[in-house]
Amino acid sequence: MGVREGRTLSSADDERETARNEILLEAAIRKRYAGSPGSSFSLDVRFAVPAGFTILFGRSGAGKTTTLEAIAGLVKPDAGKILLEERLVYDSASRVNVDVSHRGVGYVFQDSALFPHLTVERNIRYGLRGVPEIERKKRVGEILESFRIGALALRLPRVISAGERQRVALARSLVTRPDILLLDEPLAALDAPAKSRIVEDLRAWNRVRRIPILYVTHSREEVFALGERVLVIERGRIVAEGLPQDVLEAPREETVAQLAGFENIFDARIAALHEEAGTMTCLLNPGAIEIEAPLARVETGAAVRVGIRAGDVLLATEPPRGLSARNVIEGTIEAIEERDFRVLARVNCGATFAVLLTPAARRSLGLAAGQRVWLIVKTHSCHLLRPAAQD
Amino acid sequence: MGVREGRTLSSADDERETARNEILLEAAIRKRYAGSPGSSFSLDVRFAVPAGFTILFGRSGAGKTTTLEAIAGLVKPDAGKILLEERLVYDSASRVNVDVSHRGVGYVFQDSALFPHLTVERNIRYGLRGVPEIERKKRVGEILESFRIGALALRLPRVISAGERQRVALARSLVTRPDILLLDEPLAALDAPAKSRIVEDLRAWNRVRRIPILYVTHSREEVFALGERVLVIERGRIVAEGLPQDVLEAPREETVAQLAGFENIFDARIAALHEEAGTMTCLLNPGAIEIEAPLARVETGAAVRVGIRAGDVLLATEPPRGLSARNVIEGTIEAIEERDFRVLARVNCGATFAVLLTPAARRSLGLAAGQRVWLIVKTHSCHLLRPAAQD
Amino acid sequence: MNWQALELTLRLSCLTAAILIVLALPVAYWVAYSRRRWKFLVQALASLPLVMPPTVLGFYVLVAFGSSSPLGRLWQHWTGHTLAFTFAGLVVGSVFYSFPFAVQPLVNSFLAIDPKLIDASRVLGASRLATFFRVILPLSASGVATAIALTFAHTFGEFGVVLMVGGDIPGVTRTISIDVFDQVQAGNYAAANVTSLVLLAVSFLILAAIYAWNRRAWPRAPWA
Amino acid sequence: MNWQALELTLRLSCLTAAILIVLALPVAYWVAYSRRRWKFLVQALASLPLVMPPTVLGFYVLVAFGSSSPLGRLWQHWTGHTLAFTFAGLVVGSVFYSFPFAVQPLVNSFLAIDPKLIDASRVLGASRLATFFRVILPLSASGVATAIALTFAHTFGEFGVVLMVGGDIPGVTRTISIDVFDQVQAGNYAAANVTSLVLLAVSFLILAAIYAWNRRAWPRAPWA
Amino acid sequence: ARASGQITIAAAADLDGALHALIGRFEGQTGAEVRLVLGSSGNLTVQIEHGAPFDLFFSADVAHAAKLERENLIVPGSLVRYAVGRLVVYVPKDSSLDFGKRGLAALADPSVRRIAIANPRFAPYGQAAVAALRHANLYESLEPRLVLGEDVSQTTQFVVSGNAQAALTALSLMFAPATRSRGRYWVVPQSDYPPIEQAAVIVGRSREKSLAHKFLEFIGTKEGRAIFQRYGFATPEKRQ
Ligand SMILES: Nc1ncnc2c1ncn2[C@@H]1O[C@H](COP(=O)(O)OP(=O)(O)OP(=O)(O)O)[C@@H](O)[C@H]1O
Ligand SMILES: Nc1ncnc2c1ncn2[C@@H]1O[C@H](COP(=O)(O)OP(=O)(O)OP(=O)(O)O)[C@@H](O)[C@H]1O
Ligand SMILES: [Mg+2]
Ligand SMILES: [Mg+2]
Repeated sequence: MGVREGRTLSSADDERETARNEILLEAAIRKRYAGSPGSSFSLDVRFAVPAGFTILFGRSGAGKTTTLEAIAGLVKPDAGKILLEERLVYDSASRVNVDVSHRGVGYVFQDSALFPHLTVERNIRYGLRGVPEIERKKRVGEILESFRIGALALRLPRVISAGERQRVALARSLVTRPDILLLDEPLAALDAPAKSRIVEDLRAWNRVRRIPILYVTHSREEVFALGERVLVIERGRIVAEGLPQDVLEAPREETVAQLAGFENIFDARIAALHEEAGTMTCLLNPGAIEIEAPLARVETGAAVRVGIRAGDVLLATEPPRGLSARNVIEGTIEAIEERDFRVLARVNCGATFAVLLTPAARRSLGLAAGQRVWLIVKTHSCHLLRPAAQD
Repeated sequence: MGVREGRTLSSADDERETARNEILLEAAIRKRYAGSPGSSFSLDVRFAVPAGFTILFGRSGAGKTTTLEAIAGLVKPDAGKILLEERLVYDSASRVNVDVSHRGVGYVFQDSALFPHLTVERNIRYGLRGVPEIERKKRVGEILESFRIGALALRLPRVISAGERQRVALARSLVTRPDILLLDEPLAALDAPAKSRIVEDLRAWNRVRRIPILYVTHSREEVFALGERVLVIERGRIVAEGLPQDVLEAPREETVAQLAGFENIFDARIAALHEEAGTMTCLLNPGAIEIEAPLARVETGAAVRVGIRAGDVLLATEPPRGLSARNVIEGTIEAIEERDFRVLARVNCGATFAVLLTPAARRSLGLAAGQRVWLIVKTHSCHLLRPAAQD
Repeated sequence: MNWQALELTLRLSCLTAAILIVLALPVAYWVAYSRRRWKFLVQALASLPLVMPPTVLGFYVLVAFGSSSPLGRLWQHWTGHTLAFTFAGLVVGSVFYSFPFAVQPLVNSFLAIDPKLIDASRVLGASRLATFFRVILPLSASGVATAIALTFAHTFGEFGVVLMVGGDIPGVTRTISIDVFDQVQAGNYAAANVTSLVLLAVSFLILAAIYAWNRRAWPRAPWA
Repeated sequence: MNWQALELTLRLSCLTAAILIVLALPVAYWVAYSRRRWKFLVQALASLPLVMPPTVLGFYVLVAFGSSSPLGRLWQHWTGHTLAFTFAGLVVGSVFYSFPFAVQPLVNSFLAIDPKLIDASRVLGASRLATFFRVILPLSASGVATAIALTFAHTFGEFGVVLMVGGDIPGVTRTISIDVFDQVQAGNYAAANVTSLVLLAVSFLILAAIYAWNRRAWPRAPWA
Repeated sequence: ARASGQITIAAAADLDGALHALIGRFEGQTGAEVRLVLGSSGNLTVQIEHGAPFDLFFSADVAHAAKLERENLIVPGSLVRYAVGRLVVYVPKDSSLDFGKRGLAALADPSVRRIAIANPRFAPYGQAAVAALRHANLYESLEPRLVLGEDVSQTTQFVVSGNAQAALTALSLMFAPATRSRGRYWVVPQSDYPPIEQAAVIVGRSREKSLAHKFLEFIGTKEGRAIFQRYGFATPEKRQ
């Protein structure tokens, strides 16, 4: 404790570096939900979390909530071990199982789980039992203010909106200053301005506190806005782990690729390996397109899948000259549409590529369907993917 | 009814055109939530909805859920009138108030509200009471399949994940083939792939059905993916209405602008009006930057606010030549960061501009902080905004 | 051991519990979902049969059913005998007396149901009645079980009303509770003990069955 | 009108209801939240006092209190007199007899609480006990009200056990229910009617107050 | 069998033993079937007033029978005094009280903390008990120790269960095995209290009046009286 208090006095950047290396949450969890009709589900994860934001990212039903519940002590794992700040809170081997209320965990549930009989203010005060009244008043007042829910203070949860409830739930957890924070899609019901305000608050808050925050989300925007690290979970297993850009921009797993929005995923066959150049040639789809990708441990002739982000594809209206990019593919715009300030063009080059542009670029190039264009893809934008598990 | 059945046989595009003009839901609703401690809330909206998707967009607590509940008949308005397919279902003047169960409304609640004592399959069958068993089996089977929840068919809602619950709730409403569909953030708990799959399903489904779908969301992506029309609601009032691109890309209201993600909003003063050119000159911020904007009904010297989308700003590393764009502003890159496959640059030109780029563009231009750049903003990308109501 | 009395008592208890559930469901529904401000008065009224000493209550029921009351005479006119001193009379008296135990658990269960679920059912086109049978009632399983268990047990052990209204006629109105009472009165403690044990055993089995069934009904508790 | 008996009865009923709530809360908590598979047996057991005819139950209580039982001798050793024929004895007998009415409504209310709320409380650092008092109990208001109303009313009208255990001593054990019973036995129907009316009126007021209080407790119903 | 009708007898609880014996004999002799319903005289009277299907009513006193007669609910002239109850003091087996020597005064012993009597407000044995205590000049001093039972059975149970140290109750109850095994009794002299006369009537609504008459006649026979005597009743004095 003393160490962490001291650390808040040092400069934020220094601190982040040291904190990065200090693992504050370590978990190995196995849990099986069997016996339910239909398929059964089994969770088997092992990960370490330093101070700061760690995003738990994965599709619906992947086991994110179950993981958080096990850490909080709400669900008992079948086997495993959980350490919070070097304190053993669960260990199936030595039969340690620290009670939920003593784990010092802040938890925001996927449904807000506010106490229906208490006003918003009393909900927020709930966890401040031992805190002196003056301090308590101050903390509650501050958080009501910063989450813009002061006007709701005397209302019951029943008569506020869903987004308001979510803010109250988040405030209720934060106000207790937990040692670790588990957030299960805490902003799913919030609009963009409210979301970014709260995200900003959370970041600022954690710059001072430096506790580990495990944050579940589906939203890629939130991953990049918050995430210092990402854990990708799929069917109960951690399938990728690392910095957001490493994990989501260069995914090895096709499922991660889908989650991360690899709009272009092609079946491919390795045509040649160029050891000296560090590249290899892949034939996409029926063999119509030849692509240079970074060299990988595969055999010539192997069937692979290649993912390319739509945003990594450059588009030109004339054949480009004097470019470093090895892959230039000619094609025709099949369709072009604007979506959420981004322009998505579908270009047929034998296979159909999705290409992402800014509206400004579209206008300056005067792009329209039917137009002849050239796609430019850098070698390092081509990602070899392991095939997805059967769905 | 006969008319709609016949329509499904005509070509999808023709049909969309005719349906556009046919208003299938008309509502004027006044409702006041008074007496609650803190501020009170009053809703006063009037709108008409044709077949197809209409997005109800607005920040948390704006009154979206209340609006849907009034249409469904779950909340009784204080005054107003609601017509569904030319049938009067509520009218305070003539004291008409058709019972919920007879309004033919499909409603997906913000929290899924599944029946906890029924399996997933029985939840979905719930609304199919009068349907013959063979038909019922078929429909339930189809929707289980298309929402990928077949494996959960025999489970109770308690033992499935939040995203799974949301899919079941959506399936339960759709399977009854309602005459109007009210969806309150039905995809908030879903990951991107599941979301886009279901969005695709919904669009396909509605191409055949052509019923009005009122869809509440905070997500701009969903607005553009689904919306044929958008209603923006703010503090209980409809503040904007129209096509997604018109409303969200050329917003008149600053709140809409914020919701729509106008990253650049500046205080400005009108310096000159150029009637013949259809433009006017605005001085942004302390007067450091001069901008040409489309002519509007304002006086010279008036204080206004100007919004520019980050995606509309072009960035060049050399002073551009021979361009139609009137606004070219020189500046320095303060910061540049990648977020969710988009590159956000902050450029200081006296005021700070946010500029959105593709990662590919960033790389090809070799952009980095400290670099000298030129911003290019088309006249029609500058939007005059009414100031936001006090928050 | 008077098996005839036991059989009679079982018949009475089951019949009473069955009738009470049917009667109490609409009353409880009204109490739970009505918006009247004075409904708490109805709740209090529905509890009143409890506060009368059973024999006194039995006395008034007897007066109401007897040959000198209009009701009693009407019944006599139809059936040829008074309602008092018949099995039907016992049923009526027991139903009246155990009424509060049936209503209140149901009211509580109804109130505990998330109103959103009722909304969901109505929006899916279900009428109020269908919603009641398909959502409210299944979700009130524990209230129904409690109502059945309490009314069953209460009628099983009921004594004062039955004694007054029934008149202790063997095979017609002599229930097991009266039988064991008679045995105690006569100083046959050994016989009374045997009867009491059988009585306890039988009701224990039935109550356990009711609660076990309830446990099997969809479990809402965290451990299930 | 025997006001002394009325006052005695009120005292007895309030005390019994108060004791029962205190006793029933932990039992109901256990029944609601235990993971034992056999807990339905405990539930059935807790309902058993109901199935015994009250006078017979009273007789057994009397035997258990008497000088030939260990319990009776222990009590006599401490206090110098038997538990029977004292106000304390009445309280014990009534508590035992009305036990089922206190437990079951509480169990139902506890089970109706969303387990997520209990999790939320625990995660916020509240102990099991604090969670019980700050979340479970307030959310069980209607169960508590029902438990109080039923035990109060049941004790108010209780007769068989009181008659057996109390010995009808004026000012000590002669409750209003015994008083009105005596009046009926003695053929003083007019006096019995007056007493019955007062009894009904007083209990109606108290029950109405309980239910009105419950209505004011946070309303969960859709109309509130 | 010589099936010849069925009657239902409603009788005060203290007649349990005696009537069982009588009915056994009567059924054997006539082939009729007799059902016996026991209860307190007060309850049974109320029930007869409201149409209970009883043929005969054996009250534990004369008053209740006379009340029914006044209300014209009985067969005129059918009221007979069939027995006289006897009051006893019943104490636990290990009691050291010596009634033989000291009579009722033995109850004044401080070891007797509770004395059970039937409720004198309506129970004839209760009234007799009060009279006997007054006669012995004990009522004033013992009143604080009195506890009241609803009827003689309950009064007896107070002693059987060990809660009262003495009970003034009916001799007719002293023949049940449990009562006998747990205590002993002393018969209070008949001169100490007014006689507890008990009367029977034929209910006016009876459909088996002749059989009911036959039963009443049977208890008046020598055999009937002997049975009553055996169960602790005195024979009523003839008075007309
Ligand atoms: N109590 C339970 N019993 C059986 N299966 C369960 C239980 N709880 C969850 N599951 C299953 O385990 C899987 C993982 O559930 P979990 O709630 O952890 O998913 P999630 O990743 O949080 O999904 P979402 O994003 O939809 O909330 C799901 O397939 C779910 O159906
Ligand atoms: N029953 C009620 N009584 C009083 N106020 C209410 C009630 N229901 C909602 N409100 C208030 O009315 C406003 C609008 O609520 P509503 O639920 O319609 O918002 P919303 O637009 O759906 O928000 P969100 O996106 O957060 O779900 C909110 O400020 C809320 O606090
Ligand atoms: Mg989840
Ligand atoms: Mg809402």
